[in-house]
This record gives sequence, structure tokens and C-alpha cells, in this order.
Amino acid sequence: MLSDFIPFFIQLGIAVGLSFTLLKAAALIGPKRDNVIKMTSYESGMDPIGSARERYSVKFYLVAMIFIVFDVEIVFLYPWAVSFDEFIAAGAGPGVMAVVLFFVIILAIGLVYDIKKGGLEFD
Amino acid sequence: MDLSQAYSMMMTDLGATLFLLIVAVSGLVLVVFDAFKPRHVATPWIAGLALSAGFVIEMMSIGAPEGLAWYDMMRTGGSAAFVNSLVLGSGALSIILTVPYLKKIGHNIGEVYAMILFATVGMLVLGAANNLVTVFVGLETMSICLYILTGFVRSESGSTESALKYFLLGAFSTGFFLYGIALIYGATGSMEFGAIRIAAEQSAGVMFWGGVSLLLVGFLFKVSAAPFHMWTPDVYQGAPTTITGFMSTASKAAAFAALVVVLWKALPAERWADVLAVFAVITMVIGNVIALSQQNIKRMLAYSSIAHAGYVLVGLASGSQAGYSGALFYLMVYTIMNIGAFGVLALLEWDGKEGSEQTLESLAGVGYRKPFLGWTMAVFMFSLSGFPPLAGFLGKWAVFAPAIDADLVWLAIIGVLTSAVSAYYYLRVLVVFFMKPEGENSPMAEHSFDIPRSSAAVLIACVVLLVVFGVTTFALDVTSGFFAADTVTQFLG
Amino acid sequence: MQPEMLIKLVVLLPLIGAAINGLGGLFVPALRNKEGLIGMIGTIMVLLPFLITVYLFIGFQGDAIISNAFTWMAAGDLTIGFDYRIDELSLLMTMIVTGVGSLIHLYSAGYMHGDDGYWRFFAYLNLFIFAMLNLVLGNNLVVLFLGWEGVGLCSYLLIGFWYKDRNNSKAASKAFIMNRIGDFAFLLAMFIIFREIGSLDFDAVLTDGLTMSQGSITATVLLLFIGATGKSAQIPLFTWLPDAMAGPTPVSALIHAATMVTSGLYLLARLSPLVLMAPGVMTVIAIVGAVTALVAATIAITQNDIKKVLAYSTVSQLGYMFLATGVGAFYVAIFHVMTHAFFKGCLFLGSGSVIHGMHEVEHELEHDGHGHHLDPQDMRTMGGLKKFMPATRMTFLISTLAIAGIPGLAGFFSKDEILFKAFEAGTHGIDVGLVVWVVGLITAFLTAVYMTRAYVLTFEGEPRWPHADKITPHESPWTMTVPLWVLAGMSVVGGYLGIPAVIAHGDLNWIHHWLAGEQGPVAEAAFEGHVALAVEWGLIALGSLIAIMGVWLGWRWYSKRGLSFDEKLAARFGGLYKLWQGKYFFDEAYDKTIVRPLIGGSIHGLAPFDKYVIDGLVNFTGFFTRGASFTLRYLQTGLVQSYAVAIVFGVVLLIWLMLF
Amino acid sequence: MEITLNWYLTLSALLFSMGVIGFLFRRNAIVMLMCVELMLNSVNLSLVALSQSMGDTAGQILVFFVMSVAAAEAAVGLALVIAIFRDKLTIDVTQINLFKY
Repeated sequence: MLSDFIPFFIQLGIAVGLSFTLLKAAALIGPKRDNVIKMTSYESGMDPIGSARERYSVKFYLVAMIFIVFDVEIVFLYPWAVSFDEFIAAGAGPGVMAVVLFFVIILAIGLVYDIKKGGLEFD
Repeated sequence: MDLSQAYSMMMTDLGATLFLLIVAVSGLVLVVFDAFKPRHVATPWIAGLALSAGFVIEMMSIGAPEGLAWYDMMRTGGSAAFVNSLVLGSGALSIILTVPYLKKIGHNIGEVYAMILFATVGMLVLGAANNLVTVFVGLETMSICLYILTGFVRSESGSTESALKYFLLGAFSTGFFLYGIALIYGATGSMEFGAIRIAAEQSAGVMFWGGVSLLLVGFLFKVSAAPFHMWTPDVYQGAPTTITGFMSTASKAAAFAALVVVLWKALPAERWADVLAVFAVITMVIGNVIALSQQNIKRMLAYSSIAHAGYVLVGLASGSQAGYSGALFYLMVYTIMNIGAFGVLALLEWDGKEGSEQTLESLAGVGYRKPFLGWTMAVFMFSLSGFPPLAGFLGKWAVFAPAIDADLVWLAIIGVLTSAVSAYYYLRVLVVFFMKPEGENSPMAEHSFDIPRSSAAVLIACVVLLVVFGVTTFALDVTSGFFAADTVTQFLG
Repeated sequence: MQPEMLIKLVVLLPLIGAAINGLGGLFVPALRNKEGLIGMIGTIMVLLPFLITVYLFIGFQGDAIISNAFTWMAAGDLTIGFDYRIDELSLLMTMIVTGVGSLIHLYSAGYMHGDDGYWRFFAYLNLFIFAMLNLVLGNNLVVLFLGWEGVGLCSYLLIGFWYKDRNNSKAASKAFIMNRIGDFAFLLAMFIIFREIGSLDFDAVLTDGLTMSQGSITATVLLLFIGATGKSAQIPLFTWLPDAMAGPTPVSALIHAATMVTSGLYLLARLSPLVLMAPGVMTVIAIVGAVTALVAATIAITQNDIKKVLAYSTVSQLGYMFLATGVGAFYVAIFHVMTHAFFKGCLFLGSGSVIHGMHEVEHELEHDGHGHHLDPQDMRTMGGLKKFMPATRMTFLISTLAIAGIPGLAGFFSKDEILFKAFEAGTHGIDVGLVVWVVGLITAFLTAVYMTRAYVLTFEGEPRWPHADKITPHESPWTMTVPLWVLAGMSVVGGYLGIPAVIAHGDLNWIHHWLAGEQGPVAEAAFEGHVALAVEWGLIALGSLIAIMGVWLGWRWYSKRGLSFDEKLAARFGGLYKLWQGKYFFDEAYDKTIVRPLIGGSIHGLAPFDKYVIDGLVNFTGFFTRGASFTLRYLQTGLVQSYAVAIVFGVVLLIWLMLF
Repeated sequence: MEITLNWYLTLSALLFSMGVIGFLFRRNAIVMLMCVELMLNSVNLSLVALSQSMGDTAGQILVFFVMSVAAAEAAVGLALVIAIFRDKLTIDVTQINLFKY
């Protein structure tokens, strides 16, 4: 039972290990020139001065919402990606690909609309 | 399955749901088109043509036998075609009325048309669903678009407020609805209507019937049956008037159609009839009684639409073929009447303190100043209150008579009594229109306005249809063919 | 052409007329002031059906002809066709409706001259005729009901025709609501019949219907009668009819005297075999009719508005007809409907002619700056009009004598027959018969008195309006006097259709044979044995005597003393006279017991309109609903979460109902 | 101890009830929105558990749809809340009652 998950744990180990190693390596190898700005905590690009409950520009929410919507649509692509091999094996690769492309085009239309309406513009 | 077979099936299914494809693709096209050419004059044309094309296609397939498409997820032909053409027709008429209305209120936003198209897509999926998954997807597509349509006049606090209320309560009821689906799925192991019924007929326990109850919550909310109706008055009052007309007709028709099919195909014939009868009574009483004391005409029509949902529920509660077909017929009649009534109101809306509130008082003397609006409104009001020979009467007959046949005489009597009450408030509109002198500072005096030809044509069409469907019964005959007993067995077998 | 085709034409022509005038006026403003054209179309579209009906009448073979216009609904086990039925009863009624109707259309062409809504008026009037023809020609209760609702609607529109005057729309609302109460009873009766026998065709109702249980029959007939009291203005639903005089006078003549108000009687006559099966209800009908006749007649004595006198007279005469129905003499009721249509139509049109003349006087008074306000309908400011309006006066006199029951004129025959039938029933074991007979005699006397009073105050004596030496009214134009003469002529000869049985053993009583003969559609109560010939002659003599006495006394009193005799009457009868003058305080009683509590109970935010709707809400349900409405609406708090609570409540209720 | 289907269903029912109660009693529109999301996701839990126990994929497919619908709802909801906030400077639902009675 548990042995089924060995590949998963190996991948997890690699992912954690790699990111840890890379960060550590950068810290060790890279040059250090500290200044005030660099030393302050990073808050999503906001100046960490004043109340944390300060009002954000509505653009943040807008981008967040757009992100959520597009992010969640990925859920439909996972099952397709997982079983695409079998479709190819059955000879239905192009057809299924076309269907998925249609789906992606719909998402792309949404994206085009967003860009055109300035939903992604930051100022 | 053989691959070529799968392809050919897909092409058949695409053909069978061509109307849906047209509307959906037009919606997508409109989104892009509007992004590049905002407020272009062609936008409503594209939307209207797409809906009309779909309408024509579906009108032609009324009378075709019931069929299934997309791996039994959707139904085609039969009652689905009828409901689809109802929804598409309502959408097309609403778009015609919306164009001048948006110009008048100064919110000529192109997305509105795309949203109407997407909402229509949702309704079409809902009305033609054969599976609880499709029901859910359709319902939600429709609802989300309607939330947006309700609130698109962002500058007006009424519009946003009603949208927020609609949204919160709609989402809330969706939760129950979904939970109901989950329970039914757990109890029967399927989400396809026919399979649910087969499983439920063998064993149906607390889990199943609890699931059905929660499922009904979702439907009753969407059709605004009491006590799930509370959102209706606020939303109808706050939404832009022509959108209210669209929302109150097409979405209700689609939700009711789905409910009818669920009752007819997915549930064993027990238990639910009396439950629906109880809710029908509550709905008719609440709707008609509270409508009496309303001063705002849109709000009054909202309560009236609640009451009409009650009448349709009477037909459903009878649980018979005649009841279902009567309900569909009633929905059609109701759609025509309400599109017309809201169409008249949309023309009578003007800015300013008194105007946008649309109190009855502010409309005094309309029938005198604008006889056309007065007379068409008279037809709609008389039909809504069920005066023969207009279609409203025949519709009421079509839903009450099956109830009597199903030994629900008390229900029919309550229906007739409450609709007698309704005559007061419908008539009140006409009294104000025709028999009250214009007020001192009536907005009409300041705002001379013309009736756009397109709107006039829609109103005339509604009047003609009401008369035609009132004195002829061919539409009733058409609907009564949908729920014949043999079609059920055909599906189950 | 075939009768089946012709009868459709009869019904359709008025509708076409209404469509031409209505749509034409609505969409082509230039047509609105083409009075001649509008009046001609309106009149011809009623005259033609009359001629067709006469043709059908002459060729009628004795078997009912049923003409199917189209099948309206055929769903489930119910088929309802738009069937029209030609038989003795419907032919007679159709002739009355179209005949009197076309005369009144002609009259209106003159009367409404110069009114802004001329086209609207004719459209409504034609529409009314269309609805009325559906009522009398329909072959099933549904078509009849459609007509029934239709005439109610047209009457509503026409009473409120001059809608800018608040009182008129108030009267219209009152009429409408009172009628709705009656209609509701009618609808319930239809439900019962349909439930019991599964059909609403007259043929089925009068065969299968008779086999219903006694309880169902009694309930049905009672409900039908309640429906009839609403439409035909009987106690307790009669107060709308006098108020309905707010409409133009031709409307009063056509709808509120000759046709619509008699439809309740038509309904009972049409279903007479069924009614006969419910003797208990018939007793109620007889008593209600008699009491209404007496009550309305006493009120009529005290009224000063000429149209109000005629309105109460109409209520009283309708009471007579119900009295006849109650003792099983349906054909006599229809006979009286017919003669009443002649003389009361004539009287109303005559009063319209008088009002027309007095209007002129009013205008001239204002024009000359005398500043007097004159009510053109008030008899106290009339008098001596016979010099100025000879034709109006002659016709008014003839029809007054006819309604009073002077032997030889139409009213005599029908009224005498009613009284005789009541007496006959009374002496054959139906005790109520004698009571209503006595009441009928008293009413006959009162009728003669108040009608003579109206005539004398209007036409005899000296003019009483201000500056009568300078300003005088003129006779009305020919379009108005011709109908008057025709109707007056009919008031003279119309009665000979029903010559009493004492002459030639009833062989000459045409109307009896026509309606209630071997194959006739109208049933009648049958009694063992006959009233002795001598007694019958005696009754006729008594009736004549009472009529002559009434006219003579009325003439003596009012021509000598004029208005001052009213004061003497008031002094003589004291409280009783006040009761009459106050119309038995029906309105006030309704107001106190029903209307006031309504207003008291729902004081919140009542718009002015509600006050006058409430004024008409004469049932407790109305109070309850309205109160409930004002309470329930506060559940709608405007807060999302209270709505959500309602949803959760609904969920709990739904699950509970579903599972337990 | 084995975790049976009923555990999932009970947890799901509990979460659903929490969502309902939260919706009824919290006055912040965004929190109410979150409560609705909680309701939807608790149903997702049920669906996945049922689907798993029956070996039927239909439940999981519905979950996909529910997730995307929930995302769309969240987007629309937040947009509406922002619009309301701009107008009234509050998202307290007890302050949002222009329409009533």
C-alpha cells in the first residue's frame, strides 16, 4: 500500500531538496550588498509602512479574481492530460486535441477581453 | 466504441444542439467584438439574430420525437424543443426591448447582450438537461449571468444592491441544491434521470428523499416559490426593467421545465405531489396577498410573478401528464404576458425621483396620454388576472383542471380564490392608467417621449399572441403530446 | 344562407363594428371626429344582426339549431366549443338585444354629439352588444360566462366613460366589484356542475344535470341565483345599479335597463328545469324578488334625480321578474323582460332627451352670466316641459302608463301575468305565493304612483328653472325622437304577445306557446287544476283597478301640489320616509360594517385609490386579505439574512413534509 | 481505525452546517461569500467520497464543475461587493436594505 507512494515521496524529496539547495547555494555563492530597502520585509510590492489594513487598489482584486477563474479552469485540463496517452493509443488524439483546443480558445477569448478592457493594466 | 462511430455521433449531436452552438459561439464572438468595437451598433443585432436563428431552428423541431444527445446528457425534440424556443423567443424579444431602454437609461453597454446570450445558453442547457450534472451547470451558468445583468447599472445603488442580494441568496440556495444532488447521487449511484428513477423505485430511503427535498429547494428558489421567494421583489424592483422581464420569464420557464422533467423522469410517483401542493398554496397566497399592498408597480409585478409560480406548481402537484403539459403551456402564456407588461413599464421609466421609483401614482393618466401603452397594458393585466378570452384564462384552466382530476379540488379552489384576489391589483393598474387624472407634477408632462417602433412591434406581437392562444388551443394540444406515458417507458427501456 | 352561418354573422358584426371604431379611433386620430361615420357604422353593425335575427325567427322550424364557430378547447375529457344555439329563447332575447340595441345606437348618435370620446363610446357599445350576444346565444355555460364577464367589463368601461370625474370611476369600481362577487358564485356553480356531470353544454346540463344529488342541485341553483343577484341588481347586491347612472344615459337604457341586467333572469330561464328541482331555492328567489321590488319602489318615490327614479324602478321591476321566476313562471319573467325593455328603454331615452334639453338650459344660464348652477337631472328644476318637448313628453307618457300597468298597454299584460302566476302558486300549495302576490300588488300601486310623480314633475305644471321666461329647452333631433317613438309604439302593442289565459283558453298567449310550449326551452311549474275563470277575471280587474288608482292618485297629488306633496308625504310617514329617502341605508350599512373596519384595520400608507376600492369591498374576505397583505409585507425586511432564514425555514418545512 | 464513508459524509454535513450558520449570522458580505464557498466545498467532499466508494466517476466530474462554478461565483461576488462598497462604503449586509416591504 504505502509502497505505491514511494515515487511520490521521492519526487517530494527532490522538489524540497532542490529548492532548498538552490536557495542556499544562491545565498552562499552570490554577492551580498545590503541596503535598507533590501533589508525590509517584502509585502507583495507594498511599502510595509503604516497600517496593514490599508486599502489596496481595486486592481489587486481584479487580478486576483482573474487569476482564480483561469486557475480553476486548469482542473478540466488535468484529466485530459492524464488520459491523453490512452486517447492517442485509441487513435483519437487529434479529435480530443481539437476539443481541448476549443476549450482553451474560449479561455483565450476571455483573456483577450481582459487585456482589451484593461483588466491587467497596472498603473 | 469504434472511433468513426464516435465522430459521427458527435456530428449528430452537434446538429441536434445546433441552436445551443449558435447562441454560445455568438456570445463568444460578441465578447471579442465588443472588446474591440465598444458600443457598436451591430452588437444587439448579432445577439438578436443569434437568438432568432436558434428560435427558428427549435420552432421547427417542435413535434420531433424526444431524443437524447451528448451521451444522454441532454434531451432534444419534444418538450425540450418547446422550452428552448420559449427561452430563445423570450430572449429575442427582450433584446429588442432592451436596445432603446439601455439608450434611455444611458448605459449602452455591449456586454449586456453577450451576457443575455450566455444566460440563454444556461437556460437552454437547464431546460434540456437529462442529467443532474447538466442541470447544475445550466442553472449556474444562467444564474451567474443573471447576477451580472441585474447589477450592471453600477451607478445606481438599487441595481447593485439587488444584484448582491440575488447573488448571496442564489449562491446560498445553490449550496442546498448541490447537497441535494450529492445525496441523490449517494442514494442511487447515478445522476442520470432515468437511472435515478430505476434505482429509487427499488429502494428509496431517507437519503434519497432528503436529497430530493434539497434539490427542490434549488428549483423552488429559482422559480421564486414561497418561502424561497424573498429575493424576488427586491431583485425585480432593482434590476433594469427589460432585464427583469427577461429574468422573470425565461429563467423561470427554464427552471420550471427542468423541474417538470425531474419530476416526470427522475422521481418515483410518490410523496412529492402533496409537498408541492403545500408550497403551491403558500406561494399563491403570499404572492397574491402581498401584491395587494404594493405601491411600486415593478414590485407588484414581482409578487404577481410569485403568484404565477404558485399556479404552475398547482399543475405540477397534480403529477399527471395533463398537469405537466398545462404547466408548460402556462409558462408560455406567462412569458408572453410578462415580457409585454415589463416592456410597457420599460417605456414608462424616466429619470428623476418619482420616475425610477415607478409608483403607481406616478403613472396616472398614462392611458389617456399614450393610449397605445394603456391598451396594451390593459390586455396584459386582464390576461394576467385570467380574464377570458385572453390566454391567461386558458392557462389557468390548463393548470387547475388537472389538479381537479387528481383529486386536489381544494388546491384548485384556493387557486381560483387567490386569483380572484389578484383581479384587484391588476385592475388597480388600469384604474390608475385610465381613470385618474395626471398628477400636478407628473413626469409625463415634462418628459414627452416616443414609443420606439421596435418596442411597439414587440408589444403588439405579445397582444396578438395572447389573443390567439386565448381563443385557440393548438398550443395546448402541442404541449399535451410531450408527456405521453409511452415516452417514459421508451426512456426507461 | 344557412342559419348556422347567419348566426355567426349576427355575433360577429358587432365585434367588427367595435374593431373598426375602436382601432380606427385609436390609431387614426383623424377619424375620431367623423361622428356621422362612426355613428352609422355602430348602428348598422347592430341593425344588420337584428334583421338577420328576424329572418331566422321567421324561418324557425322548432328544433334548436347549434352552430359551432370553432372548438375552443379540447383537452382532457372536456370539450368546449364556441357553439351558438338558436332556439325560441335565444331568438327572442337576441331580437330584444339587437332591436332595442340598434334603436339606442341610433339615439346615441344624437345624444353623444360633440363628446371627445365619441368613437370610444361606439366601440364600447358595439363591444357590449357582442358580449351580450355571446351571453344569450352561447350553447354552453362557458360561452355564457364569457359573455357574462364581457358585458360586466363593458358596463364597467361605460359607467366610467366620463372617467375624469372621480365619482364616475368610483361608481364603475363599485359596479365591477359587486358583479365580481356574483361572478364568483357563478363560477363555483360551474365547477360543481362540471365536477358532477363532466360537461357544461346546456343539453347535458339539462339532462344529466337533473340526475345530480339533491344537495348538488340546491347548491348549484343557489350559487347561480347569487350570480344572478349580482348582475341583475337584487338585494343584497343592488346598490351598484343606481350609482351606475353616472354613465351616459343611452348606456343606462341599454345596459342597465333593457339588456345586461336581465341576463340573470335569462340564466335562470335557460336552466329552468334545473331550477325547478330546487324548490327551497325558488322560495328564496321569490322572496328576494318581492322584497327587492317593494324596497326599490319605496325608494323610487323619494328620489328627485330623474335617472335615479328610473334606476330604482328598474331594480323594482327586476324584482318582479325574479318573483315570477321564484313561483316557477319563467316564461312570464322573460315576457316581462321584453316589455320592460320597451317601456323602460323608452323612459330612459326620454329622460336622456330631457337631460339633453336641460343641459342646453344650463349652458345658456351660464353663458348669460346668471351664475345659477343647475343640475340637469334634478326634477325639482324641471316642470312644464311638455310645451317645449312634445315628442319626448308623449312617448314618456305612453311608457309611464305602460309601466304603471294601465290595461291595454304592454306592462299590464306582463305584470298581470306575474301576479296571476304568484296567486296561482299561492293557491296550489306554495304558501309563499300569496305573500309575494300581496307584495306585488302593493308594489304595482307604488309603481304607478312614483312613475306618475316623475312624469308630472317633469312635464306638467310650470317651469321651475331660473329665468324660465327667457331660456327654454328645445326638442331633441330626429335621431333621438325616432327611437323614442318606436319604443313607445312597442310599449303599446308589445303586450299582445301574451294575452291572458282567460281569453280563448290561453290559445292566444303566443309567448307561452313559443317559450314554454311542447318543445319550448323554458320549463314551468305545473299545478293540478286551474284557477276558476271568474277568479281570474277578478284578479285582472283588481290589477287594473290598482294601476288606474295609482296613476289617478299620483296625478291628483302631484299636479295640484307639485313638490310640496313630497313634504306632506314626509310628514305623514315620518321615519319611514326617511328610511326610503336614505335608500334603507344599505350603503351606510355596508360602509359601517365592512368598509370602515377595513380602513381602520389597515391605516398604513393607503393610497387614495384604496379608499375607493375598499368602499366597494363588501366582504369580509376583502378585509382579511387586505389586513394580511399589510401585515405580511413587513416580513420582507430588506435584509438578506432574514431572507436566508426564510429559505432555511422552507428547507426544514420541505424536508419535514417529504420525509414524514 | 478505518475511515469509512460515513466519516466523510458526517464531516461534510458538519462543514455544510457551519457554512449555513455562518451565512445566517455573519454580517460581512465577504464572509458570507466564504461561507457559501464552504458549503459548496463540503458538498464536494461528499461527492468525492461517494464517488470513491462507489467507484463511479460521475461524482468527481461534478466536482470539477462545482469548482469552476465556485470560482466564477467568487469572481462575480467580489465584483459586486466592490461595486457596493464604492457606493455605500460598507459591506455590512444589514446596511444594505434599500428595498423592503
